[in-house]
Amino acid sequence: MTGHIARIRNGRDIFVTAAFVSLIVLLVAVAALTSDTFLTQTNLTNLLKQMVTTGLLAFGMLVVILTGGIDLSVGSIVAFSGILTAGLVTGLPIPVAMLAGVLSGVGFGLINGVLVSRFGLAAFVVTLASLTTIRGLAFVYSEVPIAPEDPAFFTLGSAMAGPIPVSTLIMLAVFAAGGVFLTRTPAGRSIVAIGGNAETVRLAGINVPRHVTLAYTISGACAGLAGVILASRVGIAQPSVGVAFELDAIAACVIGGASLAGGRGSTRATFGGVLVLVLINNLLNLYGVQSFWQQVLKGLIIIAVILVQRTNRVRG
Amino acid sequence: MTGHIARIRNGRDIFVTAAFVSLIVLLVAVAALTSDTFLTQTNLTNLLKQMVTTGLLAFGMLVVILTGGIDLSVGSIVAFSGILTAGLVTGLPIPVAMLAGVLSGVGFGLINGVLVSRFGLAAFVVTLASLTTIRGLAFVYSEVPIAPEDPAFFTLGSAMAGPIPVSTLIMLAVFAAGGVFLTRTPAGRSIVAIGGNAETVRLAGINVPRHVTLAYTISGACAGLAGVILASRVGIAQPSVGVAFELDAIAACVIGGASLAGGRGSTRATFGGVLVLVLINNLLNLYGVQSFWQQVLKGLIIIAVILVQRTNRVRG
Amino acid sequence: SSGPDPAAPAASASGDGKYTIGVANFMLGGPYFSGMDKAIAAQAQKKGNVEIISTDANGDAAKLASNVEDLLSKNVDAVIISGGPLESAPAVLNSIKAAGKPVVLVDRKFQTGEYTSWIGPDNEAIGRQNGEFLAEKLPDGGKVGIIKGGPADNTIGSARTNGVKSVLSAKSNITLVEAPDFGNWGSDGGLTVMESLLATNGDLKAVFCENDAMCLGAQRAIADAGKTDQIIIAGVDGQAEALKAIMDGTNYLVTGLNDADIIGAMGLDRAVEILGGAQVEKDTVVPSPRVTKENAKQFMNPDGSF
Amino acid sequence: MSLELRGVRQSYGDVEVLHGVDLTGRPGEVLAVVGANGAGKSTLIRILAGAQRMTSGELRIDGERVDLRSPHDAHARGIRTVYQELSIVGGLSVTENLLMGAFPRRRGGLIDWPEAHRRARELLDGAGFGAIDPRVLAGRLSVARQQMVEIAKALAGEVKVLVLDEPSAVLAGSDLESLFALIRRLRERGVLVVYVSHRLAEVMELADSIVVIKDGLIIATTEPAKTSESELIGLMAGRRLEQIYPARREPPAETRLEISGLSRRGEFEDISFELRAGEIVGLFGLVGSGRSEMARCVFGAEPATKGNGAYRSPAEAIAAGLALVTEDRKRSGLILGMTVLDNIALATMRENRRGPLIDAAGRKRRVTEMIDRLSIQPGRCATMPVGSLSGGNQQKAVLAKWLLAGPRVLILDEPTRGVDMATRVDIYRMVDDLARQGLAVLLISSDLTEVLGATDRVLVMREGRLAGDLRSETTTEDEILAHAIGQAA
Ligand SMILES: Nc1ncnc2c1ncn2[C@@H]1O[C@H](COP(=O)(O)OP(=O)(O)OP(=O)(O)O)[C@@H](O)[C@H]1O
Ligand SMILES: Nc1ncnc2c1ncn2[C@@H]1O[C@H](COP(=O)(O)OP(=O)(O)OP(=O)(O)O)[C@@H](O)[C@H]1O
Ligand SMILES: O[C@@H]1[C@H](O)[C@H](O)CO[C@H]1O
Ligand SMILES: [Mg+2]
Ligand SMILES: [Mg+2]
Repeated sequence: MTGHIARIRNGRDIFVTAAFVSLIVLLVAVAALTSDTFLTQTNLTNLLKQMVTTGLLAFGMLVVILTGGIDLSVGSIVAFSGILTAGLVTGLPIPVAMLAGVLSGVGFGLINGVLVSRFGLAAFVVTLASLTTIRGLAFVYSEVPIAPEDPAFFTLGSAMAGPIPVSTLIMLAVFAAGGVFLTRTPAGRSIVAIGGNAETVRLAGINVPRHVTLAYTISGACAGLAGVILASRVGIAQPSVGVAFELDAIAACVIGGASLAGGRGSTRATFGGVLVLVLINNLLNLYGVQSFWQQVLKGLIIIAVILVQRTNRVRG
Repeated sequence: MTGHIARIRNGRDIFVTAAFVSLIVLLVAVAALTSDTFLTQTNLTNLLKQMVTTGLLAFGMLVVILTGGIDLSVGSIVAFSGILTAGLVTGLPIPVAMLAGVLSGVGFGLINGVLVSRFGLAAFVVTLASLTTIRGLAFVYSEVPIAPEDPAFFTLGSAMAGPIPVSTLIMLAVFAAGGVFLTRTPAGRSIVAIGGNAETVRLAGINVPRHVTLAYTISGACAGLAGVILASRVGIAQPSVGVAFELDAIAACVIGGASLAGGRGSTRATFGGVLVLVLINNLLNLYGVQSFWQQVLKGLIIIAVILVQRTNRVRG
Repeated sequence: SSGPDPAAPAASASGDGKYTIGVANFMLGGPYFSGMDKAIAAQAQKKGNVEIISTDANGDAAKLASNVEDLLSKNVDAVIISGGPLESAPAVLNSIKAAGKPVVLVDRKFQTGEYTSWIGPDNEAIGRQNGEFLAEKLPDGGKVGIIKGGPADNTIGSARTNGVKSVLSAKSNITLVEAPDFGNWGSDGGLTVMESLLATNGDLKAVFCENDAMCLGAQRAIADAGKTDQIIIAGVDGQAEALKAIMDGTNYLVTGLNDADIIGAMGLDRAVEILGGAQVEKDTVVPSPRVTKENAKQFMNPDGSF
Repeated sequence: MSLELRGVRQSYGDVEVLHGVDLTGRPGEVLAVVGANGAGKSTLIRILAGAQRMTSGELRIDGERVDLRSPHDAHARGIRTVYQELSIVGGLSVTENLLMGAFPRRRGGLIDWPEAHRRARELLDGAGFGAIDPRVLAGRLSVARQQMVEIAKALAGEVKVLVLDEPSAVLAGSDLESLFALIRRLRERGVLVVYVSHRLAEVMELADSIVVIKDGLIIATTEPAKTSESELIGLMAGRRLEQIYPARREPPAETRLEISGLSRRGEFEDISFELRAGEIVGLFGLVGSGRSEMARCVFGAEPATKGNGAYRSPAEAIAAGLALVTEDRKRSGLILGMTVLDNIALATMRENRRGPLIDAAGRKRRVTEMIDRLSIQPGRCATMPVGSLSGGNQQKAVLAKWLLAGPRVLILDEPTRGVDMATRVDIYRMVDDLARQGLAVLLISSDLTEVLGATDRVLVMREGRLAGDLRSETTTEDEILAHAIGQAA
């Protein structure tokens, strides 16, 4: 009577992952076969570096999306944390300045979280409003780009650990720790559960607003970290960076199968989503596709990817 | 036993509207009392013109949001329809070219709708992808801006009907017709109902995919119209216009109390949301607030507005 | 060219000897544009009798139109438009004309529509100048990368690139490589585009970016790839950080001056002159001297906002 | 009109859940379908409603073979369905819910609202549910009222077959009687009523014929006169159920929960009672009498406006040893998309940790033990989404979650709603075991028989106030009901 259900459920997760992994493998294979450059050390390093920002933002976004929310403010936080860090570097030791950058993200995330969870405001508008406000604050802090003199400022963004950029390792560590957090800690499970049914969670004696706030704080922290890394990588912090970064982050989550209604999504699949996006960009560049044709194709490929994802989910 | 439940529906609507109307009245009063310029004919005309784009996009967005979806592609459609119209003006009579612009919006909306409703893809990613693709197509159509020579091209965007801009009248007509559509036609009610519970609507024998498609098509049509009016207003069509327009449109809906989960939202309140946004911008300008501080304040005011909205809803 | 003209103050429209000048920025969110806005305000301050009302359309063309109408409703004496990435706004220019006010364009010369006066760079010339510099520096030829700001409807950028190309494509030993994607005029974009460019063309000898901000990002990418000694950099603008890099003797060798401070100040002066009844030149091309290690110091303005 | 199913098979994916069902219904007949949770009743009904196309087999209407392609098809042929799951759109008015897809229009195509409200009024009155105001937002109605709207909705237009999937699960008292009266009127008009219910008493009272479905096959067709409740239960469960309600326990011991003067504005007033260890106390009342609200308030889910004894938050209540199994498991008992494991472990996540991490192995062991102890089916369901279990097993999963927390006071709000008889008996037995181990149990129920049979004491609420406190051994169903409707001597 119920045997088939077991299969459907287990089947579903496995199928999605399998289809998804094959999709990524396919992309990589196509890339490797059709472009001489793809497998070069430089290009692979590029790929690894280019996934850092989207990766960090996507993980934070996933946590928020799991609660059934959304965080549109991450791009502005990237800008603020970067410019703050660069501004503080003149007076403070670099690690302290960088910590301050990350903490500014934590602070903004906290405010987003409190507004959403304690005041019961719609996440979309709260974070849209804070997108605007934080962007304004970044410009108020400094209208002009800030380029710290000390070359040590570049280290975080450009140092390599063997063939792998340190910043990529940090992003991977965030994903690994995040995976453990979401699947193996009470707080992480609570966050996932809240997106599934907040009332049930509340009645289980779990403090829902606190966990929702935590989710936004994590997203803010990830954005803060991304901002610091980006500023260090570029060597110059600009108040204007990060516009529309939230869109790629959200896209990565959804391509990875996360549901914007909350309660469904995995770190691994989200990481896959990040990979897909970065690969698409990389491929279109390697082929030298003209910028606006890149846009045309990128949109079409994303649709194709989620169509494949969906077909497999239904079949499985 | 049921007395207290009775007519809460009508009551609630009135309460929200009352709080909301007082908010708008308050904004207007503050503006009128603190700025000499606010009540001048020129400024009021200006206000009326400023609300056209956001207004048109917000109405289309509302229809989509009511189904529980979202349309991120409207800004790109604005760009495409504008450049297409300007491009066609050389060969075709202006009204025909403009119609073509609107129809391009209809076409894109139709595609969005089919992808969402027939293929069951997540609206956020579908329209995010089409945002990218349509933007690319606008550039493919013309990399350079197109400025039609014929001054008649400017008419739609600059003509006045007495003290009121024609473009504003068009927008108001869309809202009026849209209000009737959503509250008084079976198709409109079906769209609202779908956002409430699509399965129930399906079981009632209503074609859900068709209505969802219709919603996106309406949004596309509004965006197409907005693009034509914008090009006419500025006198030139540029493939890069309209970036992030979707955000204000969504904000207007939510400020007006629409639920992004679908099924709740009204044209009147959405129009109020548009008014609030436009008033905020106008006031900050009249006070000569510096641009970046404007952004800071705009976000904060939006949060304040939805806090007021929420408090009243809870009380009401 | 016509430099600033401290001519005797003329009677203002309001008759109190004071002018109000409206500034319509299309998009302040970029160092060049906010620098321009500040420079205009600073110059007005210097004049003493000019009040500035500055607006920002945040990249929305319709809002620019409204802002201009706002300014007209405040009865400003003249309008300065810093049009940024906007290519033109004929209807807006029409409404200013209808109000009988002069309009001065700074930086961006609108393609269509009537304006009173324009002050800005000759972008094609800046490009050519960069091209010539690179040709000098690469006597043995080699690959030259080009990083564009985008989007495709941006004529300022394409004029610069065309200028570079017109010189370098004539050199048989030089190969041009245009990056397929845009750097969006920012350092972060310059960095990623350069990274991709290096992956496909590791043997570049030089790179030209349509502005300094992108060059600064590209410079980091080149440094990260360990190719600082191999690739030289040429930019446009004279952004403070770029001037510094040039002065410091890095591989950032040249930029074509396109100083927001200068253009902004001149724009304000021009508006005041017009209000004073002076007959002015319609289009004023601000010279764009080639800035290298030798002369960079003299363009470094510690009080400048760009 | 007569309806005939021949050899109906239904598969979901590669699993068949109906294995060739034959069924005949005649005009003017009440045909009851009974069976355990997951037997296939709702599947059968979805097929009749055109909401699900059968994998193979045929449907004949008045002897003629028809193919129902959509709910619309079924509707057009006069087949109307009230589904097991409430499908009201809360954000729309009752009128709109009633007339969805069939609005009266004026010239020009616009909806004629006054006429629509009038028709809605007519429908409600016709169904005997005149107390419902058609202009109200449907979401504002109690679950019972929403169910009545659903039923009225099915009656729009010409009805030849009315299919009701557990319509009475959320109804009680006079509401239930209105429904029975309606069904009898329809039968007299020659309508075929297909009626699914787990409440065998009402099946015996209403039905003309009864079919028993088990594991996707019809295993018996009978009539009330020729069978008994216990025989039906035996057929459904595949085993004999000797006794439904366990025997009485020892007298209760110390007080575990003491509530005094508890009030919450607009919902209930001045409630005082106590629960003792080892005691099962029933709480009866008509739907809407405020029982659930009171229980939620005691548990700290909603603040009280006055009175003592209630907790300030669920966390505090849980820490004090309370557990609340809410009446609506979908809305507040389960996270349907998460696994059985996650759901059962939800309330005890913090207690079972190794350092900062959840003790995964220990958790799995404890949950598996609980699955075995409550015999949640299928037995190895820990990693399945809880939403894929049948209703009764979902209910057990909620129970398991709370039992894992080791409560001292257990509040059960309608724990047997929609649960088949065999599973109910399991639940009664379990609750009884718990009481024997010293738990205090408050059992909220709208089922009089259950309230009387499974408890030691019965509290009765009426319009938000406590209206009676009766000993189960000495009271009667009539006496309890009299207190509930305010006609106690
Ligand atoms: N959409 C579906 N996909 C897969 N299996 C399903 C689906 N719907 C129902 N089933 C399975 O079909 C079987 C019959 O389910 P059905 O809902 O018809 O039972 P029921 O007799 O109505 O039970 P209950 O008394 O609990 O309502 C169950 O094993 C159920 O899990
Ligand atoms: N959504 C609602 N809005 C307003 N009042 C409501 C709502 N739901 C219930 N009520 C009112 O609250 C009171 C108690 O509600 P409720 O129906 O839950 O009581 P109950 O005795 O637990 O009945 P049930 O058996 O349905 O759980 C009633 O007066 C009811 O009319
Ligand atoms: O001329 C300016 C600058 O070069 C700037 O860097 C980008 O925008 C252009 O309009
Ligand atoms: Mg069922
Ligand atoms: Mg209840």
